[in-house]
Amino acid sequence: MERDFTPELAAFRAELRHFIAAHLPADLRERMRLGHPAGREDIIAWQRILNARGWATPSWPPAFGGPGWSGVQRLIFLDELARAPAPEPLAFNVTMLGPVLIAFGTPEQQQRFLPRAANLDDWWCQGFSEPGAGSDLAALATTARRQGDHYVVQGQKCWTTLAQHANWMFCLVRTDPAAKPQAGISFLLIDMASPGLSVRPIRLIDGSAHVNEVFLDEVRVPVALRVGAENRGWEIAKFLLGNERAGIARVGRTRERLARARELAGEIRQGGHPLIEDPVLRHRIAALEVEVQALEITQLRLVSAAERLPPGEADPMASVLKLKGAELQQRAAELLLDIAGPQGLAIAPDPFANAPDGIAGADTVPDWAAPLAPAYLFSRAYSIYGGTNEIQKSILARSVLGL
Amino acid sequence: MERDFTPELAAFRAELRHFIAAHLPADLRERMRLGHPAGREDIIAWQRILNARGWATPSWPPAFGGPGWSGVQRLIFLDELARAPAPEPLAFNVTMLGPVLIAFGTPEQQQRFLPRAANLDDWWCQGFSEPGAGSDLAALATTARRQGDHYVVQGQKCWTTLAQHANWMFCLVRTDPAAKPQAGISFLLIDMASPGLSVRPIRLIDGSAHVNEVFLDEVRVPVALRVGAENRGWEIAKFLLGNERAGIARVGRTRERLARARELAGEIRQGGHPLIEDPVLRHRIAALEVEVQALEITQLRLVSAAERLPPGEADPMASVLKLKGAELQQRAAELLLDIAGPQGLAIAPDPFANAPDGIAGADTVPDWAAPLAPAYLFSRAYSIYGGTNEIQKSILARSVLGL
Amino acid sequence: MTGLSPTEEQRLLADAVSRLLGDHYDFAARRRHAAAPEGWSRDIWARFADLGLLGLPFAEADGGFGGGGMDLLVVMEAFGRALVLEPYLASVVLAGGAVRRAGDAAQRAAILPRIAAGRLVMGFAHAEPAARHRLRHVETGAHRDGSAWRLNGAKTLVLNGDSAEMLVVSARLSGMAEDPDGLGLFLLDPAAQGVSRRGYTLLYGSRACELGLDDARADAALGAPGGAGPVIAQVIDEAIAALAAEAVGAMAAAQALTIEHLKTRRQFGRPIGQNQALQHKAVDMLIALEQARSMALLAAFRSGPAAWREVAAAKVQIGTAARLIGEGAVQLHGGIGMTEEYAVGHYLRRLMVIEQLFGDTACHLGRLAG
Amino acid sequence: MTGLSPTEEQRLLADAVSRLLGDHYDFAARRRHAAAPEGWSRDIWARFADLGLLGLPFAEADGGFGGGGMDLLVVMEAFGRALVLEPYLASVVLAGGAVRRAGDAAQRAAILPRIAAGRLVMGFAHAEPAARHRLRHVETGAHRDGSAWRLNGAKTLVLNGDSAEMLVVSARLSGMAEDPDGLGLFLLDPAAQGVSRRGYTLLYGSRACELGLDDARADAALGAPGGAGPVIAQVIDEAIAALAAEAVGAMAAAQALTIEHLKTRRQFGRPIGQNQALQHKAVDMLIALEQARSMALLAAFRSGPAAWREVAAAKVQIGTAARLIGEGAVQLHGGIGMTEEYAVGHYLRRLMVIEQLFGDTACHLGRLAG
Repeated sequence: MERDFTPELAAFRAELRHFIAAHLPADLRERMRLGHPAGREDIIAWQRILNARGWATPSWPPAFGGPGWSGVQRLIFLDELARAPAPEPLAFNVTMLGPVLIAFGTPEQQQRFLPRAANLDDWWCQGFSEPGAGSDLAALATTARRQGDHYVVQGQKCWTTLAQHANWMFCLVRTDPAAKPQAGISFLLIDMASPGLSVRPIRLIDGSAHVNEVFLDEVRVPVALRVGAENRGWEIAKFLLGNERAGIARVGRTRERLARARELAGEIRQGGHPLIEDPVLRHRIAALEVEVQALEITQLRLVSAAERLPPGEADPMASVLKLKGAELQQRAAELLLDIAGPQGLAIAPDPFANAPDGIAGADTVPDWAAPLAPAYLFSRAYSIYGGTNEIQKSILARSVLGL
Repeated sequence: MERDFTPELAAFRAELRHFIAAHLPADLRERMRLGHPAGREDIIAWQRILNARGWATPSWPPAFGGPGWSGVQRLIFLDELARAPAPEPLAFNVTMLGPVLIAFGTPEQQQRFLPRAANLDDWWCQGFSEPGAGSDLAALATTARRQGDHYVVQGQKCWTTLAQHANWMFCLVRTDPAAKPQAGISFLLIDMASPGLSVRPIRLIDGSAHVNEVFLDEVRVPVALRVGAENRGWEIAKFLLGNERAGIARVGRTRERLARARELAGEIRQGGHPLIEDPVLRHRIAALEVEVQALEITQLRLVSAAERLPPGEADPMASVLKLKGAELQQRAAELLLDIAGPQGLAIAPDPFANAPDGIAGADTVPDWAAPLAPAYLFSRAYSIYGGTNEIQKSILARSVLGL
Repeated sequence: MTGLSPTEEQRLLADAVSRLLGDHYDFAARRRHAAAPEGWSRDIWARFADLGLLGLPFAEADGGFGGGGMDLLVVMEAFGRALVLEPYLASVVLAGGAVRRAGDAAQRAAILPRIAAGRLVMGFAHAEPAARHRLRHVETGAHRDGSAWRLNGAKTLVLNGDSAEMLVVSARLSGMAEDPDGLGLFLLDPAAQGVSRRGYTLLYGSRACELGLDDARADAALGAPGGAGPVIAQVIDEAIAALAAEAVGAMAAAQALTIEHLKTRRQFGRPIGQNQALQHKAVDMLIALEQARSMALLAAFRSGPAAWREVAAAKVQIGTAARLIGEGAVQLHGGIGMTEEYAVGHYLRRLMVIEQLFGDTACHLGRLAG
Repeated sequence: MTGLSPTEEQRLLADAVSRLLGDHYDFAARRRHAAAPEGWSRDIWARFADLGLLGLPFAEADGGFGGGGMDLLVVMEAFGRALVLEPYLASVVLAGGAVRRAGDAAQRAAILPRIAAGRLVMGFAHAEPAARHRLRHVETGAHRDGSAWRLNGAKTLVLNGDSAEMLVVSARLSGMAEDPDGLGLFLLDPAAQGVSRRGYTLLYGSRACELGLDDARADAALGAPGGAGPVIAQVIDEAIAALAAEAVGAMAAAQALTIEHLKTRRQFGRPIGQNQALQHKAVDMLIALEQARSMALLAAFRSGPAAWREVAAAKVQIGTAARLIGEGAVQLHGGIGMTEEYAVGHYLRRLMVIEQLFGDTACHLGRLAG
């Protein structure tokens, strides 16, 4: 409780911690502690537990079933989940789609989709990126042409995370090819079971196959599943990307990984001595812990400040959290890789053959080491997705420093 | 001798080392070992000793009194001087002016100035930079208008190192104000005693006053003291700046500073224990030593490769030496600052009052500590002068990577 | 909301201090203050007293305002921006802190109101040459002499000690040099026999002295002699928190100068700030500044003996950021940044000094690494 | 001139190897080789034999070419560029190195020509799980059994050990685990009773195995049992020098892919390589590559038992550069760099593996720091 600056927040944290300890399945906790990502069923089960408690949708207004927490409370919630460790409520449903439907959706859309999103009865994925439009959404090429009360969608999405689990996708499409790049874009909800839609996994260097290409070949989407006005999708995308960016620092997760690093370094021996006896390693861990502590306060300051902004207005300083957060997650993953050492080098002959979630693992790799090299490799993406580090720096230079 | 790759080079190094050990004044060596820069009289006396041996002008052709060494031999010479430690032959005379006069000067200019430059009978300084033209020489504003057999020079130079000791300055001036920025520039030799010429020291943050502004107010310079054709000075400047850039890495000097750091860390105690017992400090020193060793080989490779280039053609890879050399010099200076610790914080009330060369020093600072904080502060200039790190990187990106 | 934001009172305090410094402490004025015989200005000191700054952390009963760490942070950050030379840390935070925490009621009543009114300038002599960065290493000895004490040893880096009118000196009554027990704090008249002082200027312009103690007579001890270890540790922690805030002010000012320079200095026909590489370097500095500010806040907010980890972590974060920002600011200024007459190099030097005071980055990181 | 430049013969060797790999080892071909049962191609191996690569470091009397460290560097650098999977390091450098240095004339004559001709693939089993990065930590025991030896223990990270037809195994005859004396090298038939192997794929695609030794019978020792410590150290040093060269090849290839990507990938209407920040990052990678190349050269040039410092320094420099270049190459590629089907991530993984083999960066830095 020593991390909160008022007694009320400390009590709030205690309540969360108590609930999580009582309800988080032990086997899930243990797998996450070792460094494995949570699986599909894990995520669903846990979100339903949270939803039953009213905590699955922290940022939604109470009228839509949210708990009515402040931004700082939401941070503490994420922090306690990371500490457990436990999965977060599925971001696609809760921090992306939900606020969009609440702000721009019709009452019908809200009634149909929000309760199911909260309970993870639907699993949503995000169809923004395309092969030619990574950080540059204006280059979007997927088209939707109107045919009566349907759109016919043609194109290709990529980097679609967890699309293999999803039954719905929210999606940007170009509805007016003649308009300027940022205009002429609309925001559609697409049933993944639609004829003409297919998903192909992209294998990543960590052995995972969690991101996908989604092909849309003459996919028919009812006009009633467009959110907001036609050709106003750019505005919705900006709103969505500006939402809840505080969580992107993932301070809690990094802190948990550092705790794990300390624990492992105390167990692993090299020539008879626990690694943690090495002063150089101890300095390295301590330096990271200091940076994480600082980022936690930085995040707290920025989230408090953001609460004073008009709704929908994004604080460009959130890029600081993204940048530093990515750096620290990467340094923690690198530390764990170095602690794993030679024992972390093996993978199963086909990492996709015998692990349901595509996790590398073979019985020649000890349980504690198996997820660490893949986690390091995946961590390289933290400074790429959601806008590369270089793009974040240019945003800060322009919008904060005025350069 | 363990650093040379052929027996001939090892024997050459031994000869140099023997000579330096026999002839370098002991008090000068000791002051340099503590980290003080050499003074004016030191530099003159030592260069004359080298000149008597035929070694003051390593890069000059034998016809002009040079020893006929290869580029690698010249590197070994610089390395042994740094190791001693001893001053290098004055760069303004030997690596800047000398080759320019040899390549572009008239026989009269060569006879008049080269022997005196070699023996440091004249002390030259370089008048290139101006307040508005630091890294951007094309913005040069100092003018020289022809009046009979004289030029009349009007303008201001800055960052003129050691101008306070110099009796001659080589200088870029604009002789054709109508020409394009790089054209219309000429290269003049100016007597510092000329009426209208005055020197004002610029105090730097390390307490030194070794760089100067030079004001030229209607200074008359005989046309016979122009080197090369009128309006062709840009070409000469490029030739001069491309010369002997290998030495800029200053590997030998950094190596000597690291040896000094090891020595000091063995002597200084903290709460009773020598600092060098700290494994974190030992790792830090070792990591720097590895980088310096690598840079020594990199330098050797680039200098050998440069010997195969046509004369006058500069290897853009020399920027690698400048960049990495500056970084390592700075890291060594920072290491020594940290080793000096709290005892390095004092300066004399007026650092210019009682130290002839402007060196900070007070009897509250131990002798071993006094030069270390000023050296750290001055080291910040290594990544600025001669083209900032950022400019060097852009040069490499363009000319080596083709970006 | 978070408990970390400044209160309305703190905002008013910040405004008042900034206004005072804006009016009387620009870079040219600072140069004049530095040239005064003591290296700082008695006139400015009186203004600080008038504003209530000199009694800020003292209890109201002791003539102060009962300010906490966050109030001190506001003041020190403003001092950092203006490169203030006056002995605030020495007299109010260190010596004043020792008196208010360890002194008895009579001592507090005799000393603190005079500090607060600007009529007494004090110094705090604790560091010793052989200790280097080991903060609890004390070799200076104390023994009883009737109702008084005799001190023998040498102290170093006594901040503004050359102009102090009374000194608080740490000395050992028993134990080995690093023993946490056996320490005392003594009130010493610097004019007493056996006391020698040698003043000097620190790299960035403020003053300090070395102190020789040759059977020097101290009339009084603060608190129970032998048990001063915890008070010394806490006073130093508060000083580190104050220095962290000062460093944040200095870094913010250096950063602001740098951004301004990037916008105005032109090269190759355009402002150098249009170079993406320089922009990104400035962003690295911005991030370091935000991280440092966070830890300065944390150190100021936490107080009490259990806070050593937060304070050490703040010193580490500040030290790391200070190098990155101090060096980066000079680099982005180019040649002009290397000159004595331009402010940015003064910030670098002030930050260097802060890093070396009360344990450097490596030392505090080592404490955290355990 | 400096003694460091390649000779004419080395240039021809480099050309020949590059041509062979260019013809038979592009990224698609490599994928096919990796899918073979042993994880590498016997066909390619025969081509290496034809080119004389498999006997390169052996004496002419042993059917080799008497090549030195610089010859090996040329070959390994080309292998690094092409991400070669074949057991060259295991069979030729490690096991072959042990035989040529420690074997008697009869052993050399029986083994080395067969390696050189591509008719015998060997492995080198030294590392143990409990040793982690401590290279001389050996717990596996050996004792005499008539004219033969019995081995007991476990080895790990036996490179290509699953396809080796003969193994060189280090084991201890006396002393504690870290004792430099008391070590022997034994020739082991992997089909012998008491030998178990469990193969696995390393992160970047090449193979290794764990080796269980349960009273396994080895018919012969290399050299005098008990005195193999120095030979083991030297063979490992040569392997590190070879890995350094391989790493330089891999880094150079990753860098080249990256520069190409910067020139061709367009975003916001122009090649991304026009971004100054990306240019400068690419330059940082270039500098790291040059520094790493220098140390790989030094390690290759120096040979003999006195070279451990140069070899350790090379491992440190290579490891540092590998992270910077491997990670930087992925970063500058963006999303595509994260995918299995694109080569750049394979270079990163190969570099990660090299860093962890025979002592990581921190371990060798620790040896140098003393």
